[in-house]
Amino acid sequence: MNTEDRSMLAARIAGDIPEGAYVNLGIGMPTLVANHLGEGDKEVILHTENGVLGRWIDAPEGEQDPDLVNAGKVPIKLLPGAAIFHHADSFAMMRGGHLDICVLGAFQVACNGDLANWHTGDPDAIPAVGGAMDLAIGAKQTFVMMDHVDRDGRPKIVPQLTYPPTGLGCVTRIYTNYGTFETCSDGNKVRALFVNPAVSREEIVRSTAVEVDFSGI
Amino acid sequence: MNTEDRSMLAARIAGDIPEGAYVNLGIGMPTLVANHLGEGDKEVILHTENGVLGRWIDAPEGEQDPDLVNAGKVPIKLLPGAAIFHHADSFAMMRGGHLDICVLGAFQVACNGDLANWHTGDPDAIPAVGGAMDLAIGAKQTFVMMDHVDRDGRPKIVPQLTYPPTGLGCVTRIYTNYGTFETCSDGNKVRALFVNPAVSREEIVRSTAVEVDFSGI
Amino acid sequence: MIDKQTSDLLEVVSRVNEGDTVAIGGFGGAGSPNMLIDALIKNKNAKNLVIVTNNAGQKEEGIAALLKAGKVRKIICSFPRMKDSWVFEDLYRKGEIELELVPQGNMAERLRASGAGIGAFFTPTGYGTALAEGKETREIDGVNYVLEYPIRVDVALIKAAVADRYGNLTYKKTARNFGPVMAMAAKTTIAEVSEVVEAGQLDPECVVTPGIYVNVFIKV
Amino acid sequence: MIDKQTSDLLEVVSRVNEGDTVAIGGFGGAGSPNMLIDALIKNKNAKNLVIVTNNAGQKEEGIAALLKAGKVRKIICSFPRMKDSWVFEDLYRKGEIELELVPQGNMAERLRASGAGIGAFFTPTGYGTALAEGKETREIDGVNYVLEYPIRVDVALIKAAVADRYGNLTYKKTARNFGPVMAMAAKTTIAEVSEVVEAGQLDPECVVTPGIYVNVFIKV
Repeated sequence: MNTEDRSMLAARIAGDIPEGAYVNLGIGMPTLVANHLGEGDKEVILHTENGVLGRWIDAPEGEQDPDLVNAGKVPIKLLPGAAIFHHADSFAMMRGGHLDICVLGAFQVACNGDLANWHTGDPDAIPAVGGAMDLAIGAKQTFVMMDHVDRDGRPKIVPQLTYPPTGLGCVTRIYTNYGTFETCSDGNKVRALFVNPAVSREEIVRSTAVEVDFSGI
Repeated sequence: MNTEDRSMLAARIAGDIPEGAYVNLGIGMPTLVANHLGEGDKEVILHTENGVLGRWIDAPEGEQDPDLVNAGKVPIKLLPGAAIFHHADSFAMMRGGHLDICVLGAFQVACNGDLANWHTGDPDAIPAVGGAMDLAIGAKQTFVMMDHVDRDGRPKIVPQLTYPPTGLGCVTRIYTNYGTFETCSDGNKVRALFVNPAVSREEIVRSTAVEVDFSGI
Repeated sequence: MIDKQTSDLLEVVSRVNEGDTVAIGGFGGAGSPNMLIDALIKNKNAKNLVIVTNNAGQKEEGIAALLKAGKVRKIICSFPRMKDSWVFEDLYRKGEIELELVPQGNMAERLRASGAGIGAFFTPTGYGTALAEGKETREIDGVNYVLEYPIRVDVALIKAAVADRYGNLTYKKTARNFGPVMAMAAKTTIAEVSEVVEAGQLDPECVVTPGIYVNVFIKV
Repeated sequence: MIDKQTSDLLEVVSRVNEGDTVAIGGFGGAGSPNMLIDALIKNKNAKNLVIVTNNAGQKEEGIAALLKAGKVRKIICSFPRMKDSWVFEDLYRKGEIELELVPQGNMAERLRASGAGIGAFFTPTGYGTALAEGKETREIDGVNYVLEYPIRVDVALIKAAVADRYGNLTYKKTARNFGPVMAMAAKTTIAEVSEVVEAGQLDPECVVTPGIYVNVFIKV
């Protein structure tokens, strides 16, 4: 995805987040969603696993404080109305299902909602999980934000994960540069909720390793 | 016990609490121990299950606040250096074994440290437990403060509880108007650490339902 | 703009439905949300309730009044027997109210577990006592534990000191007690507060209950 | 009079013994007690350690320096792979350090459990993944959980903002992170702080770590 496509995708996700929602934006591409929130009157409350709930922006030059960072270790500046807490309280909030939406990147998503985003399975890789597994299962809805296909053009929406799972049955929606799709706990398909007008349905079908149900749009 | 005996007993317990100890004083007679702490230079930190750690006194007339009470619901006035927390944090502190000493009343104590202080077993009684079971097992040392015998003159230090237990093997020391005794996890006796000079050893032996080992004093 | 403040007391308590489990803050009088309780008594749908609260009320006020109004089927609490708790005692002796007696710390931890997504936990409190009868036990590293489960709560009624429009709360001294864990445990949390301030007036480092745990609040 | 302040940095870290499990606060650089870590490196007895910490250090500073000094047998952490974490990566690839990888929330909760007297708990995090392999699982009310045990800690090294002589602590913003739960979990907690105030200067309502969890602190 180029920068413009990423920005459009982030805007599409932001548009689907209602006012008043409590949202965790995962490290990497999902952080772009923040740029499209907080515009106009819609207030969305962000959560970062390292202990803040509230609204914030990236800290401007000269206002950066190494003791006030988000989960990606980027300095932030809090807007009025935030709360700070320790790690056990922060993850209790996630694990307890209090967040409305979590937006995460993914290597693969199975059509039943299984998510792989923490480890490629490469035996030489240094393993690192961070909060990925807590985030995957912690929110009322988990949105995945990703390229529709991998670098080699292979589908990332699959019937069954081939990468090691991060969480089972946790993803509710998949946002890609090709469209927006709902997972389906009991079937072998995803349901399209939105199709990028620049992409043909044939292209989507070809690039998705499970059936795509377009009947809802 | 008359008022003077109670006061002497409270002073004896207070004398055995070292400076810097973290102490929970149970409702009822144990609260008298507070009157003998904080005299001189010895600082002892109190804990109350409803969420305060620090030093305090009973709130003087005119400074009583219904939102600042101890576990017995008595208004208190905090001295400098206190901390306030919620109930789950407060009981985590107890359960986690961070308190050095807890002083509790008792119906009965078995010589192995089993404690009965929450229910007489009377089927007509309205049951109520409060924090008794958490306190019993929560401190590094649990001291019992009680009359040596019950109203009918029967021993309260027994080989086995006949009242329903509050906690098993939790009492380390028993302070009575007759003396101070150590429980013994593997035997059928208690060890005397102190004998009230006004009470004969024969009287103690007669009033205790297990062997009393005086060899240590 | 998010604003969780309301002034409609009866609408607020109408969120309690028949058969709900309602957690009510307070340790004795400290932290008891008496205005919400009084309003709840006037709510006709609120009956057959299970209430979770540390004490069972005194005289005919607060929780005692709720019990007297015949709203409560069962009470989950640690210490129902207090001075002047005759309303509870009378109902209990007549067999008109069910009591689940829970050690106070297990009650707090079971509420936290409910809010924290913990499925069950092993606690040493109560092991070997009548209050652990029939429960699963396990020895871990030489200590005996009882397995306890979360207390699921439909609605929490709590009392706090200060709120901002996001629902961030602070409490007043020992009135804090069960408020924070009940707010975590409940699907819907309703707070009565003494003061409302502008967003930004509460120090983020001193917020005790973050707004995510509060659905609506009302100024007393 | 209680006074937990000291100025003897080397004496303080001498409380760490060979083979100890040492929890070290911080999320990346925020909240990392670098002065204590640097002193620990100079402590000859501190070897063969197990460290519990979120990240594995960057460049050759802080935890990375501790690893480089050969003090650490095993690391329990959630995210060892960061930018410039070459010291850890090199030791790991050479098989010279053992890694127990723990989901971040399970790490925090296992530390809390250690301090809170919880023997074990059922968590949904990690169920069905490689990090739950071989662990006991259970379905409770339709949700699948993994049984996780406390992380027992000998010494915690944490960084806080303000202390009073009783060891009550506040933290600075997101430097709070693991400090409070590590202080709970440890037998001995050592804090480095930026400021020391008279008893009574900290608002009791805003103390984050009560002094009971702090054995000694030192001003940076």
